[in-house]
Amino acid sequence: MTLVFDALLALALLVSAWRALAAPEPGRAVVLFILFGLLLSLAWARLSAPDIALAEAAIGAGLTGALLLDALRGGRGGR
Amino acid sequence: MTLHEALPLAVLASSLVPGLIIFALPETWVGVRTALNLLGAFLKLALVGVLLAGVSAGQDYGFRHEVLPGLELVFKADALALLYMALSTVLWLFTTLYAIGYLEGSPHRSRFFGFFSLCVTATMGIAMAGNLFTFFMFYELLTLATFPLVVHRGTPQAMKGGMIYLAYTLGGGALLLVGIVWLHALAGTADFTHGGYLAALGEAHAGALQIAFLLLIAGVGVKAAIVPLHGWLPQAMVAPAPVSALLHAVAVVKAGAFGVVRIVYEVYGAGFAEFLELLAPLAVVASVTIVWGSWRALFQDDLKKRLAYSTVSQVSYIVLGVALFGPVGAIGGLVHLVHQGIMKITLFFCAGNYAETLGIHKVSQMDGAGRRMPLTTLAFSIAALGMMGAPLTAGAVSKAWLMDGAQAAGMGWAIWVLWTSSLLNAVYFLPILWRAWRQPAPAAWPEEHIPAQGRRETAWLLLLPPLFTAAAVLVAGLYAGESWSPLAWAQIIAEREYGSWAP
Amino acid sequence: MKALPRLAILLFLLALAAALVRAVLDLPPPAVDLPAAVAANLGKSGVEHPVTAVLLNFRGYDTLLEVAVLLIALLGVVAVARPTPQHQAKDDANPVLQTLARLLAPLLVLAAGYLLWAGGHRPGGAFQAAALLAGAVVLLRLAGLLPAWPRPHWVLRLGVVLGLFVFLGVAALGQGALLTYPPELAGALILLIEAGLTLSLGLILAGLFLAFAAHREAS
Amino acid sequence: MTPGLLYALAGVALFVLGLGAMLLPGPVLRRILGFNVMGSGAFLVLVGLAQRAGGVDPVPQAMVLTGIVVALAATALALALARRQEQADD
Amino acid sequence: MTDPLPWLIVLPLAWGALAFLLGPGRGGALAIAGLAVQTGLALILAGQVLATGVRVHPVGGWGAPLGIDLAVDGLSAVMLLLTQGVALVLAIYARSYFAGARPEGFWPLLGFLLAALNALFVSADLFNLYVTLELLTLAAVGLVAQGGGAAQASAALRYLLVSLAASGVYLLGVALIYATYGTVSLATLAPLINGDAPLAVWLATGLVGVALLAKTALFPFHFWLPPAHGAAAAPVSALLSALVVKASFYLLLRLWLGVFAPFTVAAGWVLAGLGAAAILWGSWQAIHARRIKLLVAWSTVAQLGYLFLIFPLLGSTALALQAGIMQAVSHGLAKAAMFAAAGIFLKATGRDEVDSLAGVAGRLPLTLFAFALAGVTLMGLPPSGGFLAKWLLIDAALEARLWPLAAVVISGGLLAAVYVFRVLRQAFLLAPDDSHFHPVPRSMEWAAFALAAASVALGLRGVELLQLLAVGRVT
Repeated sequence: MTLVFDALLALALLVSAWRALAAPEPGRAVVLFILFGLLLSLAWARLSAPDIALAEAAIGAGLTGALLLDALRGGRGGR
Repeated sequence: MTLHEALPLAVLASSLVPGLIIFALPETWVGVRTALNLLGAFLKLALVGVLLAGVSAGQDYGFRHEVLPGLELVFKADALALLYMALSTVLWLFTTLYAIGYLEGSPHRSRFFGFFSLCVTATMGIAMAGNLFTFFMFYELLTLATFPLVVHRGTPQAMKGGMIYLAYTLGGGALLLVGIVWLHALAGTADFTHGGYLAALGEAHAGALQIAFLLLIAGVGVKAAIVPLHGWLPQAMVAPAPVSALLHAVAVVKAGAFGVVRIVYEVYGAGFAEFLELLAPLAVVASVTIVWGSWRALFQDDLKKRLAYSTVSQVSYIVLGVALFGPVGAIGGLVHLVHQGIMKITLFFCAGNYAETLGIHKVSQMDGAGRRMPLTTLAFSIAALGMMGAPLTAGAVSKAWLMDGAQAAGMGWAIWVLWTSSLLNAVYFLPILWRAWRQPAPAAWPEEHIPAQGRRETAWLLLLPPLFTAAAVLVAGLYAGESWSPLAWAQIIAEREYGSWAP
Repeated sequence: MKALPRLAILLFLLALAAALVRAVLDLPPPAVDLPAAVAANLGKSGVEHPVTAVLLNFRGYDTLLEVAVLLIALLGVVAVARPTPQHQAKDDANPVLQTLARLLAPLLVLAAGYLLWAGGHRPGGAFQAAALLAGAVVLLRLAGLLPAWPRPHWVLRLGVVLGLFVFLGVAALGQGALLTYPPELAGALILLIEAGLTLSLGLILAGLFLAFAAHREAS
Repeated sequence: MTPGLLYALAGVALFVLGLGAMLLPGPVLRRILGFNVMGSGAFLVLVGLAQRAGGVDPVPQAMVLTGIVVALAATALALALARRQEQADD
Repeated sequence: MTDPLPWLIVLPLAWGALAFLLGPGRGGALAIAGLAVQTGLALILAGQVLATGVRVHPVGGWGAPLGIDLAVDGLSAVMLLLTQGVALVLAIYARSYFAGARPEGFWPLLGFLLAALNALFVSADLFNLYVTLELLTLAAVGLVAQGGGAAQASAALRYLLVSLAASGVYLLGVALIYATYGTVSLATLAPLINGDAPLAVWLATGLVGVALLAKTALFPFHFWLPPAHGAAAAPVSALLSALVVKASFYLLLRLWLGVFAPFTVAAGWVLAGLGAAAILWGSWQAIHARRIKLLVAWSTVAQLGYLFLIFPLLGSTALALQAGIMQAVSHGLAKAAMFAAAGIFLKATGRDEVDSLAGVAGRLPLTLFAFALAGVTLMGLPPSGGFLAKWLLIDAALEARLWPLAAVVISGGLLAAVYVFRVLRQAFLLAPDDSHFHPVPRSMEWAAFALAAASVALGLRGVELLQLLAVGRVT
C-alpha cells in the first residue's frame, strides 16, 4: 500500500514541477514551485532521509520560495 | 662553458644586447645610440675575425642547449656559416654608418636601430644554426624583426607593403615548419652534417623526402624571392634605403639563399639530392627566376624597383650554383653569395644617395646625375658593371665559375641562361649609366635636399659606404686568386661539402 | 527560435530520458559497501548520527568548501546590489505580520538551537538550524522590523565569516592530515564547528535575502 | 519495486524536465526554476538509487544536504543578476 | 599540518575571508602576500613530486573510499604552478588597476577562486570535484559581475546559467557512478571500471564529458565565453581566460586518461573535430571583432581548440599530452598578458575599439611589446611556449599520419597572425592629433610584460616542465 502512496507522491512531484515550469505567469510558477518543494521534502521523508526533508522544507521550499517571491515583487517594482 | 662555446654566443650578444639597450634609450640620446651601434658593429667584426682565424686553422666552435627532450638549440660556426657571417658583419658596419647619416633627424630612431640590431642578430643565428630547428627559430625571428623596419615610415603604402611582406614570409615559414617537423618525425633530430644526414633513410622514403624537400625549398624560397614566390620583394621597396640595402644584400633574401645551401648540402647532401632527382628541377626554377627577374627589371622606371627585380634575378645565381651538381658550380654559387651582397648594397646606397640628395627616384630623372654626383655615380657604375659580369669585377668571377660548373654538371643550357641574364642586365643598367654620365643635367633637380659644397657632393656618411663597397667589388674581382679572397674561402667550403676534388 | 531546433531538443530529451530509465532499471549491486564502512567507523567519528558524521567528519571537506560557496554567493549578490541609504521599511509592513514576527522569531531561534544540539545524535544539524535562524531574520525583515543591509556592517561581516574561520582553524591546526580531529575531542570540535556554521550560515542565508531586498528600496 | 527505485525514476523524469526548461528558450525565471528542478531530480537519483535495495545510505544523503545549500546559493545569485539585468544603468 | 598540499587550499580561503572581513576594496596587499606564499608552496610541492612521485593526502585521515583523498601528480603540479604564478602577477596588476575604484568583492572572490582552482587540481573524488566546480563557477561569475553594470550582469547571468546546467548534468553522472559502484573516489573506481560496464556508466561518461565541455567553452558551447570575458574587468578576464577554462579542461583530461579511459576511444575524433571548428570559427570572429577585449576573448575560443586536437592522439603517443599541457600553460601566460595589455590600452586611451589604438606604439611601447610577445606565443612563432606546443602537436600528428590535424594547427597559426597583426598594425599608425593618453602605473605595464616574457621564455626551456608532467598519473 505504501508503494501506491509513493507512486502518487512521485506523480504529484512531476505534475507540480511540470506546471511550475509551464506556468506562463511568474507568480503562479513560484507558488507551484514552493508546493513542489514541500512535496519533495515529503518524498525525502519517505526515503527515510529526515535531514534532507528538514533542509528541503526550510531551504528548498522556504528560503528559495521567499527569495523568488521577493524577486517577483522587486522585479515588478524594479522598473 | 669553454671559449669555443662562448664565442658563438658572444657574436649573437654583440648585436642583441646593444639592440635591447637601444630600445630603452630616449629618442634624443643620439650620441649614446650611435656609440652603441658602432661598438656592437666593431665588436662583432673582431669576434668574427677571431672565428675566421680559428676555423681556417681547423678549430670547431659550437654551442648546444636542450629546449625539449631530444630537441636542441645548436649553434656552430663552421666555414659556410662564417662566409655568411663575414659578409653580414662587414656590410652591417657600413649600413649602420649609412643609416646614421640617412635617418638624421627623423623620428623613432631608437625603435629603428633596435630592430636593426635584432635583424642582424637573427642573421647571425641563421648563419650559425646547427640544425633545422635552430635555423627555423632565427628565420622567423628575422621575419618579425624586419617587419617594423619595412613599415617604419607608418604611411599607408608602407603598411600595405609590410602586410604583403608578412603574408608571404609567414606563409613560407608555415610551409618550412611542416617540412622541418616532417623530417624530424622521419629522421629524428640531427645536426647539419657535410654530405647530409638523410641518405641513411635511402629509397624507402624517397617520395616523402621529395615532398619534404619541396616544402623546405618553398619555405626558404619565399625569402630568396624565387619565382613565383617573389611578389613581396618589389612591394617591400617602401622601406627606407638602408633597410632595402640590408634586406637585399645581407638579411632577408640571403637568409633564404643560405637556407637553400644548408638544406641541399647538409640536410639532404648534394649526392643524395641528385639521387632523388631534386637538383635538376631546382636548377630549372632558378634559371626561370634569373631570366624572369631580369626581364621584369627592364620595364621598371622606379630605380629601387628596377634594383629589386635585379635582386630577384641575381639571388637565384646562388641557387643555380647550388643546383649544379659538383664542386665547381658550388663554388660559383657560394662566392656569389658574397659578391652579389657587396654589389647590390652598393647600388642601394647610391640609389638612396640620389633620393636623399637630389630627390631622384626614377631612372628617367637620372639625366646628368653623374656630373652632379660623380663619386656616387662612379660607385654605382662599378657595381652595375659587376652585375653585368664585366671583367675585373667580382661579378665576372662568379659568372665564370658558374658557367664552368654548368659545363661540369653537364647542364650546358644553364650557360645560355647566364648569358641571357648578362645581356638583360646590360640592357637595363647601361641606359642608367648613359643618362647619368652623358646626358645634360636638367635645369633643376626634383627636390635638392643637400646642396653641393665644393668636392663634397653629399653628406660624408652617405658617400663613404658606397665608395668602400664599390672598391670591395673591384678588389674581390682583381684579387680573386689570393688566399684571403671570398673565392678561396668558397673553395674551402666546397672542398668540405664534396670531399676532395680536383680542379 | 524556429520549430526545428526545438523539436530536436525535445527528441534529444526523450532519448536521454529513455536511456536513463533503462540504465536505472538494470544496475548491478554496487561493488563497494560504503554504508557498512560508515557504520564501522561511526564510533570514531565523535557523533552518533551517521549523516552528521559523514557531513562533518568523513566528508567534512566538502562541507568546508560549501561554506565558501555560500559566502561567494553573498558577495556576488552584494556586488550587484546598488548602494542604498539604509532606511527602515517599517511603514509599508502591516501590524498583524509584525506581531506575528515578534512572536515567531524567538521560537524559530529556539528551534534552531535545538536542531543544532540534536544534530549530534539524531536528524538535524547546522544547515537546518541555520535555515531556521535565517527564517527568523527574514520574517523580521518582511515585517519591516529589520533594515536592509546592502553593505554589511563589519560586525555583521565578522559574524558571516566566523563559521568559516572556526572551521578552517579546526581543519588546519589539527595534527596530521587536514581536518583530522583528535578522537577524544571530535564530538566537542564538531559541535563547535556546527555552532559557528549555524550562526554564519544563518546570517549568510538571511543576507542573501536582505541585501537582495535592498534592490527594491533602491529603485 | 522499492521506494528508492521509484523515486529514482521520478528523479530521472524531473531531471529531464528541468533540463528541458533550461535548454528551451524562455524567461529567466523559468530557467532558474528549471535548474532547481533539475538539481532536485539528480539528488533523488543519487539517494534513490543508493537505497534501491532498501536500507539507508548516509553518504549520498550528506552529499544532497551539501547540494541543496549550493543550489540555494546559486539561485540567489542568479536572481540577483537577473534583477540587475532588468534595471537600466543610471 | 606540515604537508604543503592542503595549505594551497586553506591559505586562499583564509585570506579571501579576511579580505571580506576588511571590507569592500580592501585586502590587496594581503592577497599578494598570500599568493607569494602559495607560489612558494606550489614550488616545494612540485619539488616533492619530482623527487618522490605522486603525493596522496587523505583528508581527515580516513582515506578513500570513506573519506576524501587529495592527490598530486605531475599534471596537477604543473597546473598548480601555472595558477599560482599567473594569479600572483595578476594580483599585482589588479591592485593598480582597481586603485580608487573600490572593487566590491574582488579580493575575497579572488581568494575563493584560487581555493577552488587548487582544490580542483588536487581532488581525487568525483563528488568533491562537483563542489569545487560549483565553487569555481560562482566565484568566476561573481568576479564577472564586479562593477555591477547591467552589461556585466547579463553576461554573468548567461555564464552562470550555462555553468549551472552543466553542473546539474555532471551531478547526475556522479549519481549514476555512485549507484553502480558505491563509491566516488577516483582511486577506488579506476580498477572497477572496464569496457563491459553497464549502460549507466556509459551514460555517466557522456554526461560528465558534455558538462565539462560546456564549462570549457569548446565550440559549439563557446557562446557564453566572449560576452563574459569581454565584459568583465581586465584582471578578471585575464584570470578567466588564463586559468578558469583550463580547470575544466584539466578535469576532462584527467578523467579521460583515467577512470573513463575504457569508453573514450571513439569520442576523441569528435573532440578533435570540434577543436578544429573552434580554431577556425574563433579566429574568424577575432579577425572581425571591433572591440579589442572581444578580439582577445574570441582568440581564447580559438586557442582552446588546440587543447582538444590532442584527444585522438593521446592513445598513440606521449607527445600529445605534452603538446596539450604546453599549449595550456603557454596560452595561460600569454592570454593573461594580452588581457592585461588590453586593460592598459583601455585605461590609457579611454576607448576599447581596435581602431582607437593608433599611436599606442609611441606612448606605451612596453605594453605594446608585451602584447606583441603574447601574440608571438599565440601565433606559435619561435621562440615561445606556443611554438613548442605547436611543434609537439604537429610532430604527434605526423607520427600518427594524421595530416588534417597538422594542417589545422598551421592554418590556425596563420589566422592568429592576422588578428594579432591587426592590432599591432593599428598601434604602429601615427596618433591623430586629438588623441589624449591618460598615464598608466608602471607596475601594470611591467606585470603584463612579465607574463608575456614568461610565455616566450618557456619556449627556450621546456625540459623541466615536461619532466614534471611525466611524473606518474593518479587515476
